[in-house]
Amino acid sequence: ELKVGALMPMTGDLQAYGESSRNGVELAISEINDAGGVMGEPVVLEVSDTQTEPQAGVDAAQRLVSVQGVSAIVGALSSGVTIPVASSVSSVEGVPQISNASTSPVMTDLDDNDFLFRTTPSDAFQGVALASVAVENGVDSAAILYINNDYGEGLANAFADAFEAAGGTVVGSNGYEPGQASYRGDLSAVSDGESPLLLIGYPENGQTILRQALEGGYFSDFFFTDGMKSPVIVENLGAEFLNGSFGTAAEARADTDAAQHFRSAYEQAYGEVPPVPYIDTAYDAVYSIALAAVAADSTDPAAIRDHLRAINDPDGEIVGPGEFAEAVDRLEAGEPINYQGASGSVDFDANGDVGGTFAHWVIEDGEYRTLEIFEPSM
Amino acid sequence: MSLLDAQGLYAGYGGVDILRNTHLRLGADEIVVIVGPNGAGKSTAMKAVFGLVPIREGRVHYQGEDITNRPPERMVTRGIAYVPQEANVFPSLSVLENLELGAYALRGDHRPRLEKVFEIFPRLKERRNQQAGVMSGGERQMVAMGRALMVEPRLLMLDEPTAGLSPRLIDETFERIREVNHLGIGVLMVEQNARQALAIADRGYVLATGENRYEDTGPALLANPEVAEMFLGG
Amino acid sequence: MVEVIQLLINGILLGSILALGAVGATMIFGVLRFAHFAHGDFMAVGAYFALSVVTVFNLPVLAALPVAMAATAGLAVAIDQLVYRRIRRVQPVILLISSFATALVLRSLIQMIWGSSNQVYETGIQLPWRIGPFTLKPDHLLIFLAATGLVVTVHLFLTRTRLGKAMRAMSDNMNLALITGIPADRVIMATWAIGGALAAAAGVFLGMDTRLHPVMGWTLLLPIFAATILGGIGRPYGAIFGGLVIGCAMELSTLIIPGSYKPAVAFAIMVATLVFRPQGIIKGTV
Amino acid sequence: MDLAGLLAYGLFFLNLVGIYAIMALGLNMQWGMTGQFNIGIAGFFAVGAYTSAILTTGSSPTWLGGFGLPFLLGLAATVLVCLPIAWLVGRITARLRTDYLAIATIGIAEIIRLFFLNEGWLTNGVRGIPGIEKPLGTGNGGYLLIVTAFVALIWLLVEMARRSPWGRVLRAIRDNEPATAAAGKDIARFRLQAFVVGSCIMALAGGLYAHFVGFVSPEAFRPLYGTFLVWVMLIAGGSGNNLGAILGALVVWLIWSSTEMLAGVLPTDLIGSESAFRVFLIGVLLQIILVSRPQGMLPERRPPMPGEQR
Amino acid sequence: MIEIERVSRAFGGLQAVREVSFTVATGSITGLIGPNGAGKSTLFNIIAGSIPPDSGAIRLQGEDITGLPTHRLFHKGLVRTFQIPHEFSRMTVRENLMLVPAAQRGENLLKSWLSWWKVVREDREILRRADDVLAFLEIDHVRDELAGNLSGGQKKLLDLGRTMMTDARAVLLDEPGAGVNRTLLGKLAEAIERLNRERGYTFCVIEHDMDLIARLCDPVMVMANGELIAEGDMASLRQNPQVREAYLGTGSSGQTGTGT
Ligand SMILES: Nc1ncnc2c1ncn2[C@@H]1O[C@H](COP(=O)(O)OP(=O)(O)OP(=O)(O)O)[C@@H](O)[C@H]1O
Ligand SMILES: Nc1ncnc2c1ncn2[C@@H]1O[C@H](COP(=O)(O)OP(=O)(O)OP(=O)(O)O)[C@@H](O)[C@H]1O
Ligand SMILES: [Mg+2]
Ligand SMILES: [Mg+2]
Repeated sequence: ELKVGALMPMTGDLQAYGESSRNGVELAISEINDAGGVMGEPVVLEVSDTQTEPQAGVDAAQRLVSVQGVSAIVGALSSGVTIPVASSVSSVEGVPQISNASTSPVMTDLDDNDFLFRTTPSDAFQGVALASVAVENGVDSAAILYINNDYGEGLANAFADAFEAAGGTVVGSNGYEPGQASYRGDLSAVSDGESPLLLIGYPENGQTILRQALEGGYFSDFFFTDGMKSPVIVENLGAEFLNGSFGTAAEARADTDAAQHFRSAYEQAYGEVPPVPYIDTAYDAVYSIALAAVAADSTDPAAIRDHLRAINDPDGEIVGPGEFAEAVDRLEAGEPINYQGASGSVDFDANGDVGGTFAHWVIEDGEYRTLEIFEPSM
Repeated sequence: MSLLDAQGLYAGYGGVDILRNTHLRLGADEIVVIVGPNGAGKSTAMKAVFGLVPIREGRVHYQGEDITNRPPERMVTRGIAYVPQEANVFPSLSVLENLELGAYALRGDHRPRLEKVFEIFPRLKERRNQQAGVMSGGERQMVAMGRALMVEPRLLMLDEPTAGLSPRLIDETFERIREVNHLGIGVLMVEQNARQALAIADRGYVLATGENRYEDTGPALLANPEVAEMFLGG
Repeated sequence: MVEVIQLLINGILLGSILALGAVGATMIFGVLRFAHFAHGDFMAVGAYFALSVVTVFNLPVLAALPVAMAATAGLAVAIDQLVYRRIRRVQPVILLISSFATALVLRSLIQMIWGSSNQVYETGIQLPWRIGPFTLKPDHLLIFLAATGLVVTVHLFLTRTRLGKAMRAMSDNMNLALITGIPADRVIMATWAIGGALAAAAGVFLGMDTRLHPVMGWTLLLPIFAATILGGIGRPYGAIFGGLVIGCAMELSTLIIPGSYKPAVAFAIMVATLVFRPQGIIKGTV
Repeated sequence: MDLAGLLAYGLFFLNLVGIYAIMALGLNMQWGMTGQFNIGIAGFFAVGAYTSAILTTGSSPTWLGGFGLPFLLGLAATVLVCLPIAWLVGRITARLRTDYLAIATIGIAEIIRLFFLNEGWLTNGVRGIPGIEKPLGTGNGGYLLIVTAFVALIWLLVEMARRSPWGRVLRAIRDNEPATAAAGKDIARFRLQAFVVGSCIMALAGGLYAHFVGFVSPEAFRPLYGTFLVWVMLIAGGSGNNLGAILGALVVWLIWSSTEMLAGVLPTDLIGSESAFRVFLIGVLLQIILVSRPQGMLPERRPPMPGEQR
Repeated sequence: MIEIERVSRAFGGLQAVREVSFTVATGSITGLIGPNGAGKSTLFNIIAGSIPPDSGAIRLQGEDITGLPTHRLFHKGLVRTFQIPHEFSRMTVRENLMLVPAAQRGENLLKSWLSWWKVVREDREILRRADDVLAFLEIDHVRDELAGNLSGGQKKLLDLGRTMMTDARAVLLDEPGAGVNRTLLGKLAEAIERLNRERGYTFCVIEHDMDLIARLCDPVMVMANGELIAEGDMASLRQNPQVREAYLGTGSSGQTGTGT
C-alpha cells in the first residue's frame, strides 16, 4: 500500500495555501484510487501541519516518515520550511519530497542527495516573464513593493533586472514586513505619483496594501505576481478599482487536456474554480509519486525517487492525469510513458526542478482572465 | 452582649496551627490589649478574626452574629476596621488618596471624616499630597491609623499602632485611642509598648506560642511579676 | 513637507487605534501586574463579533460597534473568572503565560467559527477627500472621533467614579485593598470589561481600515506594548500619548529607513524609552 | 506504525526536546534563579544558530561564508559571539524592572531578527543558509548522543550554579534588591553575569539547532517558536527547578506534536478546521496545567544546605 | 569613625535634612533621635549610599565616601539595617544570613564550577556562623522557615542578625527595637553592647524607645525638622526644653525612664 504524506501549513501564515493545496492532493488521490490505486491497493494520505514554522515542520515531517511510514512527501509550501525538512528529514531518511510551492533558487543547488523535487518553477523565471508582460502592457516605469521573504525578494530582483534590461525604470523598490496595520509609509516611500505599483505578496497583507494605496491616492494602477491572484481580493475591494490590473502566474497551458481535466474535476469536487495557485502543482506531485511507484513496482521510497524521472520519458506515450489506469497498463506492459500534468510537463531536471510556462492574466469585470500562456525567454 | 467573641480558635498557615485554642473577648466599649513575645501568634489572631487567615476550628461572633471565615471586605461594611502590622499603606498613592480609600465602602460625604482624621494627625494634613511610600516610618503609621478611622468603625483592630512612633506621638496615640474608645468604639490592639498600653486597657491577654497564657485587667497584669519578667521586659 | 504632514495625519490615525488597545493593556497591567498577551486577540474577537452583527443583521459597522464592545467585555470578564481568577494569587508570570494560552485559544476559535481568510465589513474602496495637497478618508475622521470619544468616556469614568483610585490601590497591595473594604473582584471585573471593550473598538477600527484576519491583533500586540511602556505602565493617559507617538514614528520612519526595518522603529523607541526614561515619558510609577 | 519507525521518530523527537531543554535551562538561570524576565530568547537563539551556520558551512558567493570550521569550534564560537552581544544587551537593560525588561528584550530580539533578515551579505537574508552538516555524518541517533551530552553538561553547570553561593545571591536579588545591595553585593554585576551566561546557553542551543535541521532562515526565530514555547516549557515544568525545565521541554513538545493526532479523531465539520482545533487544544491543555499546577510539574525546591544530603 | 559634614537633602519642596554635621566616634554607640519625619532615616540613607546628598560630605575614617554605592560601602565596613525590615522573603532564615559574608569564594561563578569542594567547605563554615547568630537571637527554631513567614518582630531580629554576620566596623541600626518584645529587647541591647565591647563595632542607632537609648547610647543626637537641635547624654537631653517640646512630650513614655 502506497502512503503519501502531505506536509502542509494548516495553520500560520500560509494557511490559506495549505488548505487548498491539500484539496489538490486529495483530488489526485481520489482519482487514482478510482482508477484502481497503486499496485492494486488504494493510496493512503497522511496530512501533517507545518504551522508555517520550520521547527514544527521538521517535526511533522519526521512523524510522517517514521511513525506514519509514508513513502513520499508532498510539500512543504514555504521555502523556509521545505529546505530544513529536506536537509534534516527527507534527504537523511531517503524519502522523496516534492514541494508544490517553494520557489526559492536556493533549492536548486541544495545538497539533498537528490531527494528534493518541486513541481513549480524557480522564481528566477517568473520575474523575467513578468517583465516582458509589463513591457508589453506599455509600462515603462514601475514601483515595487515586495513581501520581505525569499519569494518576494527573489521575484523583485529578477523582475527589476529584466525590466531594466528591457529599458524600463524602477522608481522605487522596498520590502515590507508582513502583519503591519499600516503600509501608508511604505507606499509613500516608493510612490512617484504616476508609475504603477508592482505588488509582490500574499492576500493577507496585500489586500491591506492595495486598499491603503487606493484610499490614500498613492497608486491607481497595479500589476501582480501569482501570490496576489486571489478572487477574494477583488471581492473585498471591488472590481472597479482593479479592472485592468494584470499579472503573471506559473500556469500550464490551459488548453492542454490535463489542465482542462484538472479544472473541471476540481470544480466538480469543490464547487469552485481553483482559487489560488499551487493546487495543480500539488495535484501533479501526487500523480508523479503514484506513477513512479507503479513504474518501480514498489513503495520503497528510494525506488520511487529513482523512477520519478522515468515517468517523463520523452519517447514515451503522453499520458495525462485523467488517464491513470492506461498509464498503469503501459507501465506494467513495460512501455515508457511521458506524464503531462495539469501544471505543465513536470519534467524534473537533474536538480529536481521543472521549467515552466506562465500565464499573462488580467482582471476584467472582476474576473481573472488568462490572456496567453507563454514560456519566458531567458 | 459582647462586641467580639472568639472561642477556641485553631488557625494557621498551610497545615501548621499557629493558634491553638485561642480565645478573645471584647465588650462593646472596651480597650483590650494583646501582648506576648515575637512570633506568639498575636498578629495571626487578629488576621484570623478579620478573615485573612482561615480558621480551622472555633467560632468568631461579632455583635452576636457568626462571622467566622467571612471575607475581609465584608468585615468593613459591618463596621470593623483593621490596621495590619506591616504593609499597611498604599505606597504609590498619596496620603489623601490613602485616606479616601479608607472610606471606599461607605456612602456619603467623607470630608467631615477627613477633617476629623486631620485633626488627630495634623502632620498628615501638611503632607497630604505626599506619596505614602516615601513617608517616614512614623508618618506611615499615622496614615494607616487614619485610613482605618475613615470607616467610622464600631470595632477598631490595631496591630502595633505605636511601633516606630516618637515617644510624644505614642502618648498622643494612646490618648487618641482612649478618645476614640470614649465615642463607643471597641478597640482590640496588639502592643509591644505593653506597659503603656496595659495602663489604658480595660483588659489584657498574654499570648505565647498561640495559647492564652494570662488574662486579666490591665493593671492586674502589670502588677503580676511573672508576666512582667517574661513578657514586659522586667 | 506635504509628505511629512500627510504621514503625520496617517500616524495619528494608526496611533489612535494603538492607543485604544494600549489603554486597556495598561489598565490590566496596572491592576493585575501582568502584560496581557491576549489583548491583541481580544481586538480580533471584537472585530469578528462586529462582523457577525454586520452580516447577520445587515447593519452599518458603527451600529455594530457597541454590540461588539459589550460582547468582548463580557468575554473578557468570563475568561477572567474562568481562568485568571484562579491563578491571580500566584506569580504574575503565570498569568502572563496563561494569557498567552488564552491568545492561542481565541485565535483558533476565530478560525473555527469565522474561517481564516481575509474578510471585510464593506466591500469596495472609500475614496478620500482631497483637501489641498492632503487626502483624508471619511472613515479615518470617524475612527479618530470615535476613538477620542471613547477615551474621554473612559477618562470620565475613571475620575468621576472611585474605580480609578481603587484600581491603583489594588495594584499596590491586593491584600490591603481587601482589608480596606475594596471589593477586589468587582474592580478587577470592571477593569477587564473596560479593557475588553476598548480592545474590541480598536479591533473594529483596525478592521475598517485594513481587513479582518485571525492574527490581525496578535501582530499589533508589540506596538501596543511599546505604547504602554512609552506612556508609563498603568497610566491610561500615558498610553494614549504613547500610542500616538508610536503610530506617527512608525509612519514617518519610512522616510529614513527601509520599510523592512519598520517594525524595529517601534521597538527601538521602546528600548530607548526604557533605557533613558524607564518610568515612561509621562511619569508613571504605579 | 511499526516499532522501528516509532523508534526513529523518538530519536528525532528527543533531539528537538534536548535543544529546547537547553534553552529552558538557560532561561531558568535568568528567570528561575534571578527573576530576569527575558522574552527575547529567540534573539540569542538566532545569534547562535547563525554563528555556527556561517562558520561551519562552505563558501558561497551570496553570503559571508567559507570558513568551514569543524562542528565543535562552531559551537564554541556561538558562545564567544553571543558573549559580547549579551553583555551589551545586559548592560543596556541592566536597570530595568521585570516587566520593562521583558518588553525591552522582546524588542531587541525582533531587531536582531530583522537584522538577520535584512543583512543578506552576512546571512543570505531571507533565503537562509543551507547545507549545515551534522558532525561526523552522524544520524539522528548519533546526534542525540551529542545533544544529550550537552543537556547533561549544561544541567550540571546550571545546577551547580544554583546551589552555589553565586546562585544564592541571585535568588536574593530576585527577592529584594535594596537588601541585597545593603548586604554588600554588586547587584548589577550578578544580574549581568546571569543574563550573559543564560543567553550564551541559549546561543549554544541555537548552534545545536542549526546543525540538527541543517538550514537556518529568519523564519525559525519568530517569537512563537523561538521564545514563547521555551517559556511555556519552563513554567509548565517548574521555574527554578532545573529538572523541571528539562521535563517541561519534554512534556510541552509532546503535547505540541501529539495534539495533531488527537484533533484528527473528531469529525471535521464539527470543529470547522482540524488544525485550528489542534491549536485550541494546545491552549486549553496549557491552561489546565497552569491552573492546576501553577508552580509547575516540579516546583522549585530550595537548594540543600552544605552537608545536607539531597 | 563617621564624619557627617554639612549634609543637606531636599525632596521637592521639603527640606528633609538641613546642614547636619556630627561625628560618630570610633567605638561609640551614638544615638539618633527625633520626631517622626525629622529626617533621621533620610540621613541614614545618605550615609549608606542609598540616596545622594544635595550637598555636604560623609567621611569614613577620614576617607570621603560621599555617593559611593551601597555595596562598596559594605566592603569598607559600613553596614545598615532598614526601618521597615528588608528580608529575603522567599529564602530561608539561614540563607538570609549565609548570604551576607563578603568575598565568598562561591560568589564567583567560575570558582564555583571549578573548585566546587572548596566552595562547599567554606559554605559549611558560614552555615555554622549563621546558626550561632540564630541561637543568640533565639530564633533558631524558625531557621528553615521562609523569612517572609516570620512575624514582624522576628524579621527585625533577622535584620540585626545579618549585621552580625559581617566584619563590619560601623553599623547603622534604624529602629532595631520597633515591634520587638521588651524582654527580648533587653537581650538585644546586651548583644549590641557586647558587639561594641568585644568586637569593637561602632554603632549609630535610631530608636524611639528611650529606655533603650538611655541604656546604650552616649552621646545622643537629636534631630527635628531636618536639623540637628541638640546633642549630649540622655539624662541632660531629658532636661532640654527644646527636646521635650519637639520629641519627648510630657506624657509617661519620655519619663518612665529606667525600665530595665
Ligand atoms: N504567612 C505565613 N506563613 C507561614 N507562617 C507564618 C506566616 N505568618 C506568620 N507565620 C508564623 O506564625 C508565627 C506567629 O506569627 P505572628 O505574626 O502571629 O506573630 P506575632 O505574635 O504577631 O509576633 P510579632 O510580635 O513579632 O509581630 C510565627 O512563628 C511566624 O513564623
Ligand atoms: N523619597 C522621598 N521623597 C519625598 N519625601 C521623602 C522621601 N523620603 C523621605 N521623605 C520625607 O522626608 C521626611 C523625613 O523622612 P525620614 O524618613 O528621614 O524621617 P525619620 O526621621 O526617619 O522619621 P521616623 O522616625 O518616623 O522614621 C519625611 O517627611 C518624609 O515624608
Ligand atoms: Mg505581629
Ligand atoms: Mg525613619
